[in-house]
Amino acid sequence: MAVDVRVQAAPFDLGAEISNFVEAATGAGAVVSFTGLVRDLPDQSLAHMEIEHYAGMTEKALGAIAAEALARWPLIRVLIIHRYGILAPSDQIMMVATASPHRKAAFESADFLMDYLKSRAPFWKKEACHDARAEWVESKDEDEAALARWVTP
Amino acid sequence: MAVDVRVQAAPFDLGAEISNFVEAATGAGAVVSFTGLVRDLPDQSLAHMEIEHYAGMTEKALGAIAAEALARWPLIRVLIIHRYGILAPSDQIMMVATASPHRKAAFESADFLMDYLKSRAPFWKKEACHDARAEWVESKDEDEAALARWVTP
Amino acid sequence: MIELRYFAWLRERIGADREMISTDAATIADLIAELRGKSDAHDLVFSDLSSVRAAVDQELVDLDHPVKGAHEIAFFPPMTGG
Amino acid sequence: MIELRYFAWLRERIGADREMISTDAATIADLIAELRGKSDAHDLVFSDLSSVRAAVDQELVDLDHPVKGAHEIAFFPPMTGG
Repeated sequence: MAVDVRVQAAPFDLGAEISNFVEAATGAGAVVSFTGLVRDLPDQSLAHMEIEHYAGMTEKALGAIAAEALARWPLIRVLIIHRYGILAPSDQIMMVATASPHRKAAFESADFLMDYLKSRAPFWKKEACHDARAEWVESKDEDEAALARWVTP
Repeated sequence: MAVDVRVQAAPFDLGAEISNFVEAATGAGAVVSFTGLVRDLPDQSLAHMEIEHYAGMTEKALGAIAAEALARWPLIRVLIIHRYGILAPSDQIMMVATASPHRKAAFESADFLMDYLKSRAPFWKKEACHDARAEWVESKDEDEAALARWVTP
Repeated sequence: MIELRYFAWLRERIGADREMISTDAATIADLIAELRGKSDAHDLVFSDLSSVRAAVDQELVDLDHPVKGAHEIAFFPPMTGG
Repeated sequence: MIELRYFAWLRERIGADREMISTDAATIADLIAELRGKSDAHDLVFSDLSSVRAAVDQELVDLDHPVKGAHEIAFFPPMTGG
């Protein structure tokens, strides 16, 4: 299947996912992967990150974003895995991978997937600190601005 | 070690490399990998690809390109593996990986590494066909042009 | 009846992740104006519309989107995935 | 004495991957002009300089780079890594 979208609480095996992805990308000359990790706070105060999502809409939104990438670039395969629930610092939050005959298409489409996923897929992150404070992560104006890069004039 | 550059005839285990890379990228929020694969020719005539390189200069050139990336972006780790010798269609030719606190830096630096590596590291590809014809792959003007993207004005 | 869904800090401040309503509101903006009258918490979460996003039947929409025909309307802050 | 190195199709056409020379050429371009006189093969590989790159002691250089002090000079086509 050209598009594989998974939304799950469980960890994923990044190495195995990428190996399998490349293995099945017949005809690809270029594979790009992006992996997002839970970053600790500057003062090392992060106890864990909690990711809430809108079950049902999430899968639809990610599927639509992947379909848009397939329509724009010559892609052989697209993989998106995004976790929700409680994650510890350094845990893998999500990954995308794209396979194309061409390097530029693989890079651009992975970058595109990340920009769209960040502002258009219904996930919300909350950072819980060791002292029991917890704050919702605020979206950045630059994330919304990043989408403008992909609007074809 | 922040920079890991390997030039080798042997295959590499992409999944294991990426897992290990992420594992050791303490403080990273974003990891981008690029993998280059041997693509068959349009008429499926490719028997194998042979990659020649300039031993000694190759390692220096890749090390210099990685150092330049580290100087330009806030990177935690950089990995470059490039093979030489005889490779079959679908074989993995090379990979780069970058780890950064920030998504944009991870994407841009991986893209930069690929652009420079393509035109500045002394590798030459020869495509050997089933009918015993063999042709050196020609460089593309667009590869040289791609470097202009990274010249800071 | 329409099912409303709340996520992230909207959910926390309203103190519920869903509620059923019936409404004659024409647009999502009209519905929000109506909801603000329901409680202080509702009034608070909808006081700054720049930090509220809406989805109708799991599709992201603008605030001038019609309510008519909707089965599920969700309100949430700007998304922070990835 | 300077060791010359040839790679890819330059190596194949010249029929050797290295040769030792002594030269008074000032620049790489001068050295190339000198080398073209050595054989038809040399003349051929250096006939289109747009498809020749040079490295002095394993550093890529322009064709106006000086020869003096060089231990190893390599000639090869534009690179096609990645």
